[in-house]
Amino acid sequence: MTIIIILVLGILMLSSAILALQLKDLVAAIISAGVISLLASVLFLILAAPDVAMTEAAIGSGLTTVVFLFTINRIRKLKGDDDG
Amino acid sequence: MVRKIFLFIILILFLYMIFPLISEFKILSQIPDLAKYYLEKGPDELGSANLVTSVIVSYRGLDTLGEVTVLFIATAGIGFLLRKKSRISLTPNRKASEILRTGSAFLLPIIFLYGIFIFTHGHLTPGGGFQGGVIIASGILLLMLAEISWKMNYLILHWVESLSGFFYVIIGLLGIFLAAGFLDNRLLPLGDFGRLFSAGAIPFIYSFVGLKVGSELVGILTKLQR
Amino acid sequence: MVDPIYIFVIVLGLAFLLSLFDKLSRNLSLFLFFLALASFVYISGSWFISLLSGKEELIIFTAGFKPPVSINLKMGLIEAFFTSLTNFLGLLSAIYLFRKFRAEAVYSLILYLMIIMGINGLIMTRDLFNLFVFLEITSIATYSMIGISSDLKSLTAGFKYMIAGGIASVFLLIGTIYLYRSSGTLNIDSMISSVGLLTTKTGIIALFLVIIAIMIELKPFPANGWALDVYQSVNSGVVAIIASGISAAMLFVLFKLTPLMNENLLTAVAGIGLATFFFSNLLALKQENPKRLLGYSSIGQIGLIMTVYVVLIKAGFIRDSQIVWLISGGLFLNHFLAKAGLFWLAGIIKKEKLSDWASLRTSPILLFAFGTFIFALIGLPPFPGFFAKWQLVMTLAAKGMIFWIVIILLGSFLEAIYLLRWLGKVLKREFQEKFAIHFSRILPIIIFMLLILVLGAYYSTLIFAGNNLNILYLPMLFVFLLFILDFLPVWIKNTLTIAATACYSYLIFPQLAGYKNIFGVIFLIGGVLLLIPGYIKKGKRMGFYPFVAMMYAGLAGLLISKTTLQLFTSWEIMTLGSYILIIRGKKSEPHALSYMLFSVGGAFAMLLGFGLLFSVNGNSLALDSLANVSQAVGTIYLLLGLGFLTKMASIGLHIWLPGAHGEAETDVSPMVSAILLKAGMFGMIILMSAIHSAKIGFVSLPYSLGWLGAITVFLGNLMAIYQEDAKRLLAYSSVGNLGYVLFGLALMTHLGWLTSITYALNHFLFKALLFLAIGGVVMRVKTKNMYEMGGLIKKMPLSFISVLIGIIALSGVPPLSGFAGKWMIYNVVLEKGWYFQGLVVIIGGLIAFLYCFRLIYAVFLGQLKDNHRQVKEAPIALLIPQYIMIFAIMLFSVYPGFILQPVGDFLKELFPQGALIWNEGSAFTQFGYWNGGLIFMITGGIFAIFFLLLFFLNRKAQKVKQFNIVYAAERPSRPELTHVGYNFFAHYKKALGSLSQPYVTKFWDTMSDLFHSSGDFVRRLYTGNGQTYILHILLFVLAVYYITFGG
Amino acid sequence: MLLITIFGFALIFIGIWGMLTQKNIIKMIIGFSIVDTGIHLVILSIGFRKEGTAPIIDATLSKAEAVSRAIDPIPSALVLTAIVIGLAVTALMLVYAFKMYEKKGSLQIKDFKELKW
Repeated sequence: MTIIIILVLGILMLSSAILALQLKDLVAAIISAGVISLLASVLFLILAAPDVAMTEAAIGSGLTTVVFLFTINRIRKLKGDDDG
Repeated sequence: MVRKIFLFIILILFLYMIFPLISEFKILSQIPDLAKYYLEKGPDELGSANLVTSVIVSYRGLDTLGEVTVLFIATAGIGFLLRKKSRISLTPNRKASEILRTGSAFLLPIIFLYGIFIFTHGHLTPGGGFQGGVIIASGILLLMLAEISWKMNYLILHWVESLSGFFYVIIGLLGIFLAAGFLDNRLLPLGDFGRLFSAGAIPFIYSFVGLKVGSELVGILTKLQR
Repeated sequence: MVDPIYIFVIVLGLAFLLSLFDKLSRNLSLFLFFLALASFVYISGSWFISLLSGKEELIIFTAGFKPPVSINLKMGLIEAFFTSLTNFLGLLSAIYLFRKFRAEAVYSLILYLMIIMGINGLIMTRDLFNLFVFLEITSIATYSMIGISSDLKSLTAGFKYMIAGGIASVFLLIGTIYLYRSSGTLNIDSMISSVGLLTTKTGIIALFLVIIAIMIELKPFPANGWALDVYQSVNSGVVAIIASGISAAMLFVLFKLTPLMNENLLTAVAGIGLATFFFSNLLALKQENPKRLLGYSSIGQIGLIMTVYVVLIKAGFIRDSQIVWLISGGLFLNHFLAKAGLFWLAGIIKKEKLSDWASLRTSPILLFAFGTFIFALIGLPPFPGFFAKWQLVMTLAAKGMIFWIVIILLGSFLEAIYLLRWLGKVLKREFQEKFAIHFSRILPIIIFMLLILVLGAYYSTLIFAGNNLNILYLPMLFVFLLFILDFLPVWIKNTLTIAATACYSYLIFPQLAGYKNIFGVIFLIGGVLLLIPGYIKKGKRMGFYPFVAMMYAGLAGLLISKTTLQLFTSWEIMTLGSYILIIRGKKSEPHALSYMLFSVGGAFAMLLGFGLLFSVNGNSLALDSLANVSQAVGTIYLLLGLGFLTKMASIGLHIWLPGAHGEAETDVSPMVSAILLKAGMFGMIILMSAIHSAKIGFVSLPYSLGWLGAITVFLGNLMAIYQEDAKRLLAYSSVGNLGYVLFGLALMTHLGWLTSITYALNHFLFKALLFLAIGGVVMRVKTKNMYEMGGLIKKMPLSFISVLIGIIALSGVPPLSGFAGKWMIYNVVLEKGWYFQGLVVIIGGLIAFLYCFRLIYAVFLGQLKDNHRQVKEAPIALLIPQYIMIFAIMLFSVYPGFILQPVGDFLKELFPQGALIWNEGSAFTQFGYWNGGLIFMITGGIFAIFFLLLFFLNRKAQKVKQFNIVYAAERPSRPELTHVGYNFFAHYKKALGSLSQPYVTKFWDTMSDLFHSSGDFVRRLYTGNGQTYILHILLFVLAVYYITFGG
Repeated sequence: MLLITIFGFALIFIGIWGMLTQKNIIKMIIGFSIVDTGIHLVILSIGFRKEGTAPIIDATLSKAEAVSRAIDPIPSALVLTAIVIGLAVTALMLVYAFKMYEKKGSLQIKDFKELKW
């Protein structure tokens, strides 16, 4: 049973990784990369490491994504200034 | 295209190189002696129910101090790199929705309390300073996104960040005088196993770590946002 | 003794609070910052001192548990050494950055402290994962600190650095976790004790990944493009920390992990280091940006240290043994101090081109520091790098690891090329603007300069393999004194130097015997004589006397050396001094460079030769052991000979000479020509008197030397006749003259050697005489071209007499001493039966007439040029030594036995057969006899008769006026065409042209082009694209893995 | 759990592929964070044991049972550290990317070749 869950999660993870690299839209790519961490944190739970799972979920998928988005936001504002 | 094929070959060669790491893989039925030591002696030596916590805070406490430091350096580094006023206009694009604003005002205390719970119970339940810190930071993030007219009090943030870090080091230092070494948590009595105030200094260390990590993460976010 | 854990406590406690303090006052935070840095120096320094005096090393158990349960740190002697150095560097670089820190945000202080703490952690920790944490602390703080100058270049460099560091971390993490899995521990000591567990495939790969990650941090070729960018663009104070501090820490980490490595991995590390050393230096050849150049050099040096350490361990030395630390520690200290100093200098000069560094000349102290660092890097004495390299070569040679020595020396040579090119530009190029000098920026440079000098002194006084250099202490002390007194006017320093040289010769003459007496006369008494012209100079003549003294010190050292180390050290000191003398000439930059490159190349050949000698002769450094060589005789002979012949400028190795001697200052030309060339001869005598015959294959080396000498005579003289430049003519003539010397020695007979040695003394006399006289003329008429002179006999009669005597002695016609040499040569050629070579020599001698008489008629006879009407005789300080030499030549001509007899007596020990038989001032050989006094009188008589005839019969000669020439209604288009001496031997060129083509020059030019262009080609690898650099790293890892483990 | 190790390595490879092929700096950094996640998976999968439980002593795991049932706590501790460090590096890289964009107005890695040879 766990094997199947792991397989499903893993394949989802890999496909979102590929998606994160292939997507043209940066925001979508970043979200997709965040999903990887989220899925990974589920795998951590399966590996009986709740501490790590919590951290990965909070930092890997949460904060890292926010940091990415904030940066993109800054860059876009800069771009907007240049255009204007 | 040629380049991609070339890169692909390189990765294949890498795969071949690390293949034994996978092929020689056996799930450990026997875990290493060192791990056994932690599992067997850890609860009694340090009095923490969460053994990951006892490894993080005490046995490998220097790593954790280093880790907090890395985050601190990153905060300082980001502040340093972004020290010059950038050309960005700081006016918000649009007002946050009413729901988000009231919702976050309502949620904030709960999130904070939860964060504090996590890092004070790090020796008993999963989680600890880092997780608690991140939760607190996410609370403040919510605040930032909601654009509530609550001027973030940077001074408080600053004091919390500086002092929590400082006290963490002080507790570590006290370990030298009151216990067997730097970052030894046994400078306080271990107390009753499984209680909130037990496991020596671990709850205190983790509280400071939590505050420190939380304020550092908030620092990173605000610096990026500004 | 303060527990080193307080370094971390202080940094963290302070760093966390620093921004609060900063809100109170910037001065307070700066004060605390420097206090903290100083306390680290104190903590680590006090540990170093007490550990040196035998205190037990300290293990810090964090959390109060013994390893492997918890992380421990170690403060042993080596840790204390590295932390002391890096903390001191940290303090100094902070002082250097003081003005920046005062202006910048408080973050800069915090980040800086963190870098220093990270370095300390890297050095002290004994836990692999903790190592990773400290590596990240150091790296992240450095990435951030790079932002101190927020221009685009340093930003991109920082980003590339991050990417490379990120990749390295990936390898390190994967490796660490699998090492944990294989060995069950993260503690390095536990891993070492259970190294057997690492023999599984997993263990091997894991270890490989860890090591390769650390290698990447050490910037191996070719995975180091990012590092070069960082070195080039980032603020100098920070780069000094990266290049010296962080590299030191990473090197130490690598050393720490060597006990885990198996033979394969050790070889891989050594190979990577060697390749990095060689290629970095090759690629640097074409570099024009100073900081990037330093980057290449840094990377190369780190590679070298890495190789040396690992190779020594592979050779079976114990890790902590003295020899390993003397060698790798010496190289390391050399690099550490010099590179930090140079990077700091780069921050002061702030120039993007090597030649713009010429503005350094406005600050003598910084110029001195620059020279110190450059010479230290090249590995000249008395710097630690020299002794380390010497010891390295001896040690490796004794272990038979010749391949490593050859590549290391080749790489060092490439490094010398670009460093010397840079130094030359600094010393000679024009500069526009000065630079701002701030005390805080100069202080660190001066401290490191002093430190490297002190270390040099320490290394020189060290009892090195039962051998010490006390023979050089006294003269070098005087050199040092002259550096300090360099602000005095020239006449005081000149008098001081003359007095010191005279005293020193008085001191060492009793120790000399045999042929060494002759060389003592040439080197020391000749040295004094040739210092006298120095009085013509006005002002201070900064940077001249210390180097003259250095050259003399080296020459004197040669005379009294008993061991190969003494000889080699003296040799290098002499080279260093003479290089600076030569480069003082106005147009000397390229010539001094080629002189120095040939010297360094020759010296490396000698070094290898001495290494071989050391290994085949039972690890003996005694110079006498040269006579007992039984193995590798030919190779040793060839290598040492190559070194000595370079200084003798034999054909093929001569191309540096004409420029170097021709362009030198008036009083330097005679020194380098008349004295310095004899050093090479001195070496050849030592070599040939110990090894009488040597063969490589079927080729007899003395026989080849005979041909080499003969051809040198012929071609040297041939090239001299075409010169229009009087000083170059003399320079080329020296090539030919030294050819005689070589030919004589190569004969390996009593008479041959007698000729050679006496000819050497003769050459000293007439060449010094000619250079002084011609130098005086050049000084007065302000041109060196002979066609711009003429008719100077009336203006400078005393100089005319000098030149006349000089050329008679040179061309070997009776009655002067040169003839004695010729006569003996003919005898010995007959005796030996070397007819063909003899013929070439004789023809060469005839050619000498051709250029000799040009010196007379083109310069002194003919029409006086209009602009020379006001010319005065040469200054008295130039004339005095000339007439002393004339007197000596006369004396030697009339009483040749005065010199010939004692030398002959000495030579009887070496060659009992074929000595001259003396009878009442006549010398007999099997072919005839010769009496110097008689010849002098007869020739003098004939001369007098003809002179009187001329005087009486030719009284009515008409004086030719300036315009008494008829040019068929044509005006000469160029002024030189009016000079009859212009291009005088052009018609010979048609016949003999092919012989005087600059084949040799072309050969060396091609060699140089080959290296430069291949370096230029390979460096295009560094495209500047950060992504390509990732690819380089990955390819590097793959290549190393598959080469090391064969897939 | 071999499967998770394999997934971890697969992520690492995808991430490196991304770092090598993506032209956009932000995308390269995404690649880097994918590699990070992959490493965390690999590390943690190393410490797992069959039927292992979390090393937290509570109602379901007594002190005595811990040795025989709980997983190795060390990899967990290491991953925790690695995650935080990863965040720090990623954030710093992003700030660099921003600064570079600010200076040059481009996010293409190939546009930053002022320094070479």
